[in-house]
Amino acid sequence: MKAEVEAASKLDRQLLLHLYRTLLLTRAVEDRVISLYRQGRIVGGVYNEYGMEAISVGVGAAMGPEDVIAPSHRDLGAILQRGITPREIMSQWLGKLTSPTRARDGNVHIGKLEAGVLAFVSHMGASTPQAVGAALAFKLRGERRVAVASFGDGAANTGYIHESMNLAAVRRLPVVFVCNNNQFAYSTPLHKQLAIRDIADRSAAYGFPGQVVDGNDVVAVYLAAREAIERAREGGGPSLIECKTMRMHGHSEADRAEYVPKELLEEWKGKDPILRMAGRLREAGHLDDKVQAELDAEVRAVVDDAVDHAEQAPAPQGPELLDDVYATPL
Amino acid sequence: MKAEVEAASKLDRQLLLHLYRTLLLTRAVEDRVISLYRQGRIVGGVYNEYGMEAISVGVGAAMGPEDVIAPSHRDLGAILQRGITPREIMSQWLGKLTSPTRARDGNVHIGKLEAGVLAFVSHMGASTPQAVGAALAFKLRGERRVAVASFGDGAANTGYIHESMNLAAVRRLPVVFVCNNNQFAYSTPLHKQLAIRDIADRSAAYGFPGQVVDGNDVVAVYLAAREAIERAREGGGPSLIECKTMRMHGHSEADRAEYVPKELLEEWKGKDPILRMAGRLREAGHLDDKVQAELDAEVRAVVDDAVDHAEQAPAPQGPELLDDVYATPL
Amino acid sequence: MPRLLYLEAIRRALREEMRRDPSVFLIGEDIGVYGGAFKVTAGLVEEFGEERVIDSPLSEAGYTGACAGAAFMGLRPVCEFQFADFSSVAFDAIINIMAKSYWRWGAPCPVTLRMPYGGGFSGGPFHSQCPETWYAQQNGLKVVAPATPYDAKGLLKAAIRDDDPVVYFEHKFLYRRIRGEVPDDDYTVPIGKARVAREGGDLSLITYGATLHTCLEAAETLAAEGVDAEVLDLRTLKPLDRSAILATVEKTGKAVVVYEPPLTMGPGAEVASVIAEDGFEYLDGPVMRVGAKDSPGVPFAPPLERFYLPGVDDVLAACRKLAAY
Amino acid sequence: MPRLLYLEAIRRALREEMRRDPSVFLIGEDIGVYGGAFKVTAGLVEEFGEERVIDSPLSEAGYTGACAGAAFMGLRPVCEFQFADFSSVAFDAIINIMAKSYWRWGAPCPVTLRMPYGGGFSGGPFHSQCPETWYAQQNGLKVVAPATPYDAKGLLKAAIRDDDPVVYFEHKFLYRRIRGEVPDDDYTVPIGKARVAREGGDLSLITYGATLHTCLEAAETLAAEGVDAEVLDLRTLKPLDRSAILATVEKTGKAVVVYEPPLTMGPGAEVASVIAEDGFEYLDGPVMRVGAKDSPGVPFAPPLERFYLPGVDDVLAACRKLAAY
Ligand SMILES: Cc1ncc(C[n+]2csc(CCOP(=O)(O)OP(=O)(O)O)c2C)c(N)n1
Ligand SMILES: Cc1ncc(C[n+]2csc(CCOP(=O)(O)OP(=O)(O)O)c2C)c(N)n1
Ligand SMILES: [Mg+2]
Ligand SMILES: [Mg+2]
Repeated sequence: MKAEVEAASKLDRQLLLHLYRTLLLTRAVEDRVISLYRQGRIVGGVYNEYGMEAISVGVGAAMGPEDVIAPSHRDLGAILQRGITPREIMSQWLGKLTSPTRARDGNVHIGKLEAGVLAFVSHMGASTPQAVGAALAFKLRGERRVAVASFGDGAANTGYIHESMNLAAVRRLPVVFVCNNNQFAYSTPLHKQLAIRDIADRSAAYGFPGQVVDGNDVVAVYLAAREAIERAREGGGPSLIECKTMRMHGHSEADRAEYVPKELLEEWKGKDPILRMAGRLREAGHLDDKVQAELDAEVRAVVDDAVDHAEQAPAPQGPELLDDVYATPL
Repeated sequence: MKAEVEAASKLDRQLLLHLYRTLLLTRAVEDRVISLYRQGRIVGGVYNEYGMEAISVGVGAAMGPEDVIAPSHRDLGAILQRGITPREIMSQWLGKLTSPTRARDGNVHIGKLEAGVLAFVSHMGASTPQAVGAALAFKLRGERRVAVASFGDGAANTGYIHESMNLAAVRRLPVVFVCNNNQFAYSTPLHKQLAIRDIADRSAAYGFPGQVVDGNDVVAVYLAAREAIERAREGGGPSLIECKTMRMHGHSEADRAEYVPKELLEEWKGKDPILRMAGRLREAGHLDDKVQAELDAEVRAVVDDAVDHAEQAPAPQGPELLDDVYATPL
Repeated sequence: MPRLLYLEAIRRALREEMRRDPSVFLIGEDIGVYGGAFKVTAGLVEEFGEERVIDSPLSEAGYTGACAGAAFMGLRPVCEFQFADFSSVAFDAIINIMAKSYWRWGAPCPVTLRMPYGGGFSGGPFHSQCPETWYAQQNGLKVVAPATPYDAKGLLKAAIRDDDPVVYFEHKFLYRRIRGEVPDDDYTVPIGKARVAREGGDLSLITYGATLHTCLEAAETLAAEGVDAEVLDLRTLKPLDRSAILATVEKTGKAVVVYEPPLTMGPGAEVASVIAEDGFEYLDGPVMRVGAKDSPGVPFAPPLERFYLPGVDDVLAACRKLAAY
Repeated sequence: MPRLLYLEAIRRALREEMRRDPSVFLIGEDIGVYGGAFKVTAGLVEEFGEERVIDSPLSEAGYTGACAGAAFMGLRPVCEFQFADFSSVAFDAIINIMAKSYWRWGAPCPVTLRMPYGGGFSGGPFHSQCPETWYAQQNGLKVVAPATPYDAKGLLKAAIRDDDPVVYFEHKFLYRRIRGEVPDDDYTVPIGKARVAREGGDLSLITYGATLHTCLEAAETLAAEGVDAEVLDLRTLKPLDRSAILATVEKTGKAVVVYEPPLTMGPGAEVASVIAEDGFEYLDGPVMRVGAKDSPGVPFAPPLERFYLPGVDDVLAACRKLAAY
């Protein structure tokens, strides 16, 4: 805790409270989606980043306004900071026309060009070359923008990731690779997925820096991401950050995850990123019961509004399906 | 030269002469194919391993009779040692029915199950998972056999290689990855292909050993391959050998390779693997003018016979194309 | 005879073939302890162990390519894609390594590629696709798509025993929705043979997979309207059973081809072409097709997906038009 | 007006578009100093520099996916495959990332995918394929296949300016074999519009790409035999110009669809199906198809490849049969 407090103290109160508030909002959206799911009001399956929120919150906070992210399916915390609203997110879960994908796609497949969020493609690894391509565009045009590619420990083993990292390295592109290592890929534990300890070490295979970060420490993630993003922005090329964490829910909410050892969950429960950040803020005098209550109320109001909005939003009829198929109609 | 002579002295005369003879035969086949090509008698394009023969000869010699190789397009020296005859090889170049692919495929796309040679697929990287799968079969059946996967410095950057190496590592399969780094992938020099010095270092990304070998030293290649193959055979899992060499001809014989710096070629001409091996054998007293002349004559006779055979072999008519489309006909 | 779910029939086939032949093994993601995303392989790792029920790393191109190598060494891999959609990253391995090997260099490649496919459950654009066309266009492959539990078991056993790469399309929507009689014995359904699922004389509905059930339902409604539809279940998409297709058209003179992929360039285009060329003289009307809407993806929200998928009403509309021709 | 090789027309289009629009860049293997395996891009890196003519590492899936990302940021990548065959490893990036993006989340993906394709030069199974079917079945893509130097330039310029992903099939056999008039000016050929390449009243040959020339040659022979064939050059395979197809069949009553991929499930199956459904009443005979032989691969040796490819004789045989119908 000592080192954490010290690292945190380098950041100003406003930023720390922003991180904390975003953690709370992310968790609140997740909690609400899960309860709606249990009520049968969600369309399709539910995926979340329960217990892993520090990663996407920390990374999202470190990004500049013009930067771009190709998120994984567990990156709500980043998406929320890029101007995609809780209303849009809830509309997406409910399959409404007001969602960024206009009900054509669902759940975590959110993208919006103006927000710098490239819509997630289910195929593991397939989002990463898109971030590399965005970085290529930034470099070609001489823009000081950075692309972030986020993916899991399972996705790390796809050919896409290898080709993307190598291409980024050869052309020294401004891209930051963030691997959220949550110890499972669906039911598959790490040791069946790869035979090394740290995925961060793979950066050496391409010739750029890699580092391991405590993925449940939002400040540590933020600081590592900020450094990597700034390096990239200054022409220092790509880097890889591996955030160690644990997937606390099933792969989806339909998955009871009986394959996960109980003790492992117990152990990681104690590392919950939100409780940790709260403790730290209290220690530093930035948080007390009153502020906490205000934040809770604020976050609840935002989520309530988002759900109301989404529930009242129009659902598709059917024939809209064939509108806007081509960007250049014939 | 000292270290080389010492390494060589660990091998017996018969093995050394086998390596040398195979180098000569490989070069002789290449030379003949090139001259036939210039005469317009070859069907399609011509690819060879001119100046790189030590790699495939060394690797092929280290393999056991039951082992399997998924060769690259520059692995004639290995193929020749696996019971695919010069006659078959020449038939392949001339598009005759006596070729292993019965004129359906050509040039370096040679494969034969009984010989443990998996036919090369043009798509760079695509041969490698096949070797991994063969190794998987060996392990599943408890056989003491090893699979060798061979590929170039360009192919190393395909997703197939990443996925193959990782899968082999996770399941500790008996497979040896051999990368022939000849400094070019078609016209693309190494620094546009990857941003690290040694491809061998990539083995650390998967958790198995990797080493760099002088790819123009047939004894060094042989010893490294033998060690890696025996380790795999004993259950020690995969490893990677990077053989540093230089492509001395164009990508194909139609490529004048003007993009290759003249000095680079000059430098590597002095490292010709055949001349080097000859010098070493002479130094050790295994080779003199008489033996050299005998070997030359022997090799020439084999190649003459192969070309005669191939020229007289039947060409396809056309309709055979549709024979044997399915292994289980309907 | 036990009445099994479509999904159970698939599991039976796997278990029986693995017991029969030690060279059969399974590879895919989460197929071991977890039993697969749809629980098709539940219980198999317990019986056959981790060497024969392999949880692969997330690497479809790699493990599909590895299946080819294992098959060349004489094994019979059953390669599972968690969703057929994800086989797009293994497309090269299937069409270039597997499909061409026997023809090209005489190496049989007895791999069964299990493809859970199809829509109807709000899976969205990347979990609902019908990639039959990707594979049915590639010679050297065999492509099957059972519509009933009986065929699901019999075709899977035939696929595993076949010495060629067989792409086996199992429809996710049918997994737990269709129950049928499945003998306990060791039977196979021949690859390449269609089946008349309903006899009729007025027009022919030619289909496969989940839309077989759509067609059978439509046929009942048509019967009430006095139109007697024959329903042909293709069962195999490659090679097509041309003689069965031509026979039903000869009988009825009218054909509607029904399939779940988007209409344009769907697998039924080949069926319609065969009829238009070799069955032309039998025809009493246009060869009609009913497929999904021509959208770039299968949509997520239920109203969109209902609009997208070919339904009983779409089949009825085509049949009524054709019957009145 | 200069008479250019097909290949030169492509290069002109690239150069003109790169001069016109700084957001156009090229990426592929060996396209810079080397000028590409076929020298199509020769001279371009000298003019536009290494940031706009990018020699990629050997990673088709990666750089194709990267093209999508660059396109989302507003660039117009022209993505070269050294041979169309190799796009099989980028299949996922094309059909799942690119084809669905605008429809799915409103992000235009203006990528041009250059596909040197086709056989006829002993390239063997992995350097001669015609993968039109892989892409023409995917909605959201546009697919073009010019047969003349004029169209090669005009369609490439149209493709680069189009805000959708366009798969551009350039036939390798035509590169240096076909010369034709190509205006120096800035013109485009509209995507989605077929062209009557030869007027005729007795039957319609419907084709595209290299087989246009086969059909034109066959039409001359037929003319001498008193059969007046119309030849329709589709130019675009997705979306098909249905009205042009139906118009020529309405005119002649007889159709032969000719294409270079294997017959079964080839792109002409869709053409034949359109005719069999919407042109049925015009038909005076079966809708015939001529394609390559149904072999798993394009064979290497010349006698096999001659047997494999659809030739003038094959087209003539079909036409004579149909004309006599
Ligand atoms: C190419 C591909 N194969 C399979 C899947 C099915 N699938 C979805 S998520 C997942 C596991 C992903 O694991 P990881 O990358 O570690 O991410 P996590 O879910 O743990 O965040 C799998 C196998 C997929 N989406 N894409
Ligand atoms: C997937 C794929 N893309 C492109 C090519 C075309 N191509 C053939 S060989 C080659 C270069 C291969 O370089 P490397 O792997 O270093 O092998 P080398 O030829 O140097 O031995 C290329 C680009 C191919 N065969 N496969
Ligand atoms: Mg994970
Ligand atoms: Mg090389």
